[in-house]
Amino acid sequence: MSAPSVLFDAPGPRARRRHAVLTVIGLLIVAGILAAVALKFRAEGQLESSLWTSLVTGEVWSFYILPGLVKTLEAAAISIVLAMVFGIVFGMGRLSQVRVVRWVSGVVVEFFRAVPVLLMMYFTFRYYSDNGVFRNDVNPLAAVVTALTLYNGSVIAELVRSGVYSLPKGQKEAGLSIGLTPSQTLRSIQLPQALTAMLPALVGQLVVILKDTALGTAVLYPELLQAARDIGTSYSNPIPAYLFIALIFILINYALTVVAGRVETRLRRRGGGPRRGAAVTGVAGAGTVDAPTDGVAGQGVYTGDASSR
Amino acid sequence: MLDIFEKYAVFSAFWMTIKLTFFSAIGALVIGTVVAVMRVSPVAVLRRLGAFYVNTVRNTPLTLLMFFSIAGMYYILQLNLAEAGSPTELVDNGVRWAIVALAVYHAAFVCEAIRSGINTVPVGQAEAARSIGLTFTQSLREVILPQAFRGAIAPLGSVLIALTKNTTVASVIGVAEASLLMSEVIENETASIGVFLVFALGFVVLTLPVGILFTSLSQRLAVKR
Amino acid sequence: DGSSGGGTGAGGDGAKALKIGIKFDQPGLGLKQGSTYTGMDVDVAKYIAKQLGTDEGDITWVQAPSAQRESLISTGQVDFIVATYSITDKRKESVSFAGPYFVAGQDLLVRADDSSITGPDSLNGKKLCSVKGSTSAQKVKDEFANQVQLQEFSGYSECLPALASGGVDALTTDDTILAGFAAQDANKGKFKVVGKPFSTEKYGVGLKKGNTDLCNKITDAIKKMQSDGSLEKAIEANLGPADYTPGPGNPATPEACA
Amino acid sequence: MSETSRDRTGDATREPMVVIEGVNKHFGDLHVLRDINLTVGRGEVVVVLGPSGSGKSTLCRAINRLETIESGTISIDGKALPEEGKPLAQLRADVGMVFQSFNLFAHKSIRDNVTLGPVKVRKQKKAQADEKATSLLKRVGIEAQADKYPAQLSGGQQQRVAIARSLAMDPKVMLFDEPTSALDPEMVGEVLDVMVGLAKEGMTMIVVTHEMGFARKAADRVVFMDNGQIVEVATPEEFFANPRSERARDFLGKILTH
Amino acid sequence: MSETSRDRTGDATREPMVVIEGVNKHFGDLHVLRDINLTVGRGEVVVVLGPSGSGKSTLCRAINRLETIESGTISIDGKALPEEGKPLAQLRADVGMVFQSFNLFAHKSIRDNVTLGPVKVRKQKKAQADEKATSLLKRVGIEAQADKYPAQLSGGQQQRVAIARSLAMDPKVMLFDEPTSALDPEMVGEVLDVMVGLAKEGMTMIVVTHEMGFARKAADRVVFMDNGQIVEVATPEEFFANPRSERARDFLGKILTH
Ligand SMILES: Nc1ncnc2c1ncn2[C@@H]1O[C@H](COP(=O)(O)OP(=O)(O)OP(=O)(O)O)[C@@H](O)[C@H]1O
Ligand SMILES: Nc1ncnc2c1ncn2[C@@H]1O[C@H](COP(=O)(O)OP(=O)(O)OP(=O)(O)O)[C@@H](O)[C@H]1O
Ligand SMILES: [Mg+2]
Ligand SMILES: [Mg+2]
Repeated sequence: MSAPSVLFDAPGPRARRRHAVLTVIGLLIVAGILAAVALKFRAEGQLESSLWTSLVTGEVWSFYILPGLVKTLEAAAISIVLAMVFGIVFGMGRLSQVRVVRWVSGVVVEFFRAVPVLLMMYFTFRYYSDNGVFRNDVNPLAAVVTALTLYNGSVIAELVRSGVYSLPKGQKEAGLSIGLTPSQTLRSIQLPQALTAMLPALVGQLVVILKDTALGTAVLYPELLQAARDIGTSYSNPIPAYLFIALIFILINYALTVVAGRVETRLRRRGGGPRRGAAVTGVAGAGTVDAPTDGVAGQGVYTGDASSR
Repeated sequence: MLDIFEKYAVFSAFWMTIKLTFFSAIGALVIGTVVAVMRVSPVAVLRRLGAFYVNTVRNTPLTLLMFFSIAGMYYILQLNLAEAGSPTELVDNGVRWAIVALAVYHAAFVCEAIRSGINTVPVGQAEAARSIGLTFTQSLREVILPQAFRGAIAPLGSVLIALTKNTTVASVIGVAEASLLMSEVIENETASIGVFLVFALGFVVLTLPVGILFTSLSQRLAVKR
Repeated sequence: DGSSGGGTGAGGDGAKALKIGIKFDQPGLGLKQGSTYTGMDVDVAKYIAKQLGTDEGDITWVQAPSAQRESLISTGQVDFIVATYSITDKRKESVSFAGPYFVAGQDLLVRADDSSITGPDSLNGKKLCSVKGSTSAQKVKDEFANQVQLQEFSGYSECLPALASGGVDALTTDDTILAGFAAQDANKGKFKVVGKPFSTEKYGVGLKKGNTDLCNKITDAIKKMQSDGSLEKAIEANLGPADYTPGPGNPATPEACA
Repeated sequence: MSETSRDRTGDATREPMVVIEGVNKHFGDLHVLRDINLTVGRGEVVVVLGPSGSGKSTLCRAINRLETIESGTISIDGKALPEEGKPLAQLRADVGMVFQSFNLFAHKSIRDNVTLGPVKVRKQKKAQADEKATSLLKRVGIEAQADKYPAQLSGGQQQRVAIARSLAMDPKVMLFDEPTSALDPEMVGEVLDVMVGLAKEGMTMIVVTHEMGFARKAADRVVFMDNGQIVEVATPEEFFANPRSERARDFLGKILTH
Repeated sequence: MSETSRDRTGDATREPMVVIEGVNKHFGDLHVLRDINLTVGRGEVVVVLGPSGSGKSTLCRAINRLETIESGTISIDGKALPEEGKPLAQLRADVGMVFQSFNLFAHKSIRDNVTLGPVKVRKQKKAQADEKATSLLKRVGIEAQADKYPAQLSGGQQQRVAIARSLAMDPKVMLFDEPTSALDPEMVGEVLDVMVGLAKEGMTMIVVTHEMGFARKAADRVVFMDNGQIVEVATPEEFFANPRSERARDFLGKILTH
């Protein structure tokens, strides 16, 4: 609250009273909705304790939830590593001095950013199965990883590119002016800073990937969502099972989001933050200083987050 | 590869994709704006609720939301969005609840896009507005919102593109859109690259103009600082 | 007797280990619950394995989703499949079948207190649930009741709450699968299988095309299972709680291996 | 402390316009305004000096409640600063403020920047406000640019527009927070000239600046702040010739040597 | 024109270090450098003055080819400026550059900022480079901060690090582009002191600045640019006392009055 708000003046006593009233109203509305839903759920028998207690048995955890979680994390981990590689390769490709490389990278990245992940997953799965590309039990994982890698790799490629672009121009020039060659400058000055600037967005992208592994149920990949379906089948409690798995997804992803935020503030404190000098140069300065970090993070927010499912 | 156009209703599947996109975009815009207002309001509880909405929805797989929407809302809570007893009750509910799920989900991103639009407005603009004596509503209307809106165009464009692609998730509850058709086609035929390209390019064709339009709009309307 | 064992598709040099494909997600037929596998198909598979000289502990259970069954067999990732695998001419082109060991039929699952649905032709104006990409719902619509409404989900289990709440009126697929769901503890007394199957699904054991040796052994095993009453017991144990009785055609008569 | 209390007497011949009494403010743990007392008379020009972070901007912003204060009172022309709503807006309309970074409304033309306040706050007719805007823009030397947008003007021009925008409200007092430190050196002069002109015409002004020339030429009093306190209040002649405090001497030493 | 050709003769006693001949440059339609001729001798300190947009930065940047030129030649210590690749990098290593906005490498500690060039470009041992960095940082008065990151330093400190970073390369000539105009006034002095020290030690320097005090104290010659041209070249005494051109008089009038 100490940061000045664009929208609101510091509240006076009347404003504070109004806020208190709104607070109460807001809470009442929420409580009302929750109560209505709970009542209806109870009427439908979805709140019967037996449906829920089975979710906290050791059996469900050791046979469904944990294995599903492992599969989810496995697919996510492989995908993020491959996507990083893909992203850095094509991101650098888009920054290349060679026009053809730039052009090809551009088309690849734009194409895979435009194609829905689910569509890609359906296709790669069938393609791998029909052509026996991998072992059958690997095909679903392969399809999930392929689709996630191509899509998120393309997003990361854009992050790399915009990360490098968003650095103050002076960083490159300072590198050149102490006698580094352009490629040395890219490697030891621009890329490290772009990667650190990207880091929060990258962690954010991890959330996207983790969430998108859930699409893997469509190709029978036994991840968390599939685990929820299996629990629902075995214990006849699909709705509680899905709600419970949703909670797990939310907690994990939220934790990652928090990590991303921490990373960001940490980085800001150390380096990326607005520099005193630049701020003094005035209006133009004030705008451009925030742009680098906001640029990347912002990019992350909407390309990353929104394109997620 | 082209015979799939004769054998399957490719265009009507994409028409469903377009309808899903259109209506859920409107829904997402409405809900997202409300949540954004909550998130930037001076009332702590509303801000928290808004943040809770965004954090919850954004971190839930859309597949799950899609399922909750039809199974939880329609089948358990029995909120019927179509005419009861009509011969298309199920299909209509499927489509409409898919739209609701898509709208609810993307509202979280719309909210963040709007917030980032507001963040593009330097605090100095608001302070200047206050310092010449504009009231809260006046400074909002005359100074802040016109600039915030322009700053939000580009991120909103990204959300719309994501939304278009995410309509494919409606296939998990059996809504007959493009990706469901593709999965049917490759089930019946073989998984040829050609079939994939037809559908993939369909999405490129849908999203490309949106991207170009929003980029040029945001550049044309950009507030020069 | 079965000590020679090794009729495995892959190598067959006396190895007793077997890889068998089953469904993992169909109660009463093939269900993985933690590390245990239950269901009629599982029992059939175990019996066959025993006849082939393989102990239960030497069986590796492999998930065999419908769409992947042929390629699991052709690539040798399983020795055979027992997974509600209907014998059809089209499938015979790429795999060999032993059996049938059971004849199922497409049927309807309805609420226990619902007497308005007596068969597929009473479905007009009703709501029917099935899984995405399955042909059974389409068949009802095309052949019996063109005014039926369809809800498709990714799995059968998601249909059940909808059926229970009255959101849909019936669930359709093989009667065995329906009986499996109805027999689950949590569902007991809530649903009933209508009991008028309107198709014939001959469940066979799928194996590598042309492996007549293994086919014959499995056929023998199936016959033995029928004759010593084990099959009947397996059906009763797994599907019985839903008051399910096998439809016409049972006990099935295994065909000769081609 | 003795200096600050001395100030209260101020210039006895002037009616007080801005009265600041016992004002305190923290940012978190940082005590940025420590028991500030200052009275600025009608028509008086007060220049506030001090090192970076000493609280000059905060003081300036507190005067039209862009920053809230924790204790003490601020009154303008005899009326205490309202806490919110319409009365606060009305008061702010009477207090002009010029920022370091100009803060012209980026999406409005120069003319509209100047007429917005008069039309929306003072409820003037658009035509009348336009006329006045033209004369004010002429006065600050940029009538030719009236239809351009802020981004098309140089910094010096923008700052002069910002002054015209404040003047359009006929303010009782004007606050300047480092109005020239974001400007290229050649443009500093043009802005200071306008400010000197205002001072000569009897505007009450509180000016935070590092431009010693302006302080010497136009200030009635110089207020030196350090570490959230008013350390010294003096006439410009006294202050520059013979600063009483060590800190002021040190500060002047740094600023004036080059 | 007459002035610019006069300059060529420069200070006859000095060996030429930077020779700029007939240089032209456009940005789009804008002719930002118009036929520039200038020779800077070894050990000479040249201050470049001129209004905003007159091309001072562009000239400065052209000297180490951060901007390309369209016609004319620039040579440093007798060697023409290479166009690209390793030779260009090598040349840039010999030309120190200090920017208005410091441009320290934000992701590296102060020490690493200073040692990066020596290690990567001059191929010095890390230990040796560290030692030198320590002595340079001591010289500019910030040895205590060596392990901090740029963002943790004040502007004045950052700019002194930037100077140390350039000095670590043992440059033949140093370019300064408004090194103090992004600084708070109290910090300007500390940076100028370092620069005056460098000038005294005989470093060849080209300094774009608005600090007239520095020009008077340390410059051998003042170059006045306007509108892309060199309008006047003179000693500081001559220039400030009696500028020959109307434009320079006008400019000085604006800068010096306040
Ligand atoms: N919104 C804020 N939140 C937290 N601290 C703040 C805030 N605004 C200012 N400060 C701190 O309060 C102190 C006083 O700030 P202020 O801007 O009033 O100083 P100043 O004298 O105007 O300095 P300058 O010459 O740099 O403008 C500084 O240490 C500053 O960092
Ligand atoms: N990259 C660029 N593209 C287009 N125009 C440019 C570019 N860089 C500079 N200019 C223009 O060239 C002209 C000269 O710029 P330059 O930065 O050399 O001026 P300067 O004398 O250094 O001014 P200042 O004192 O403001 O730094 C200006 O009109 C500027 O707007
Ligand atoms: Mg300040
Ligand atoms: Mg410049």
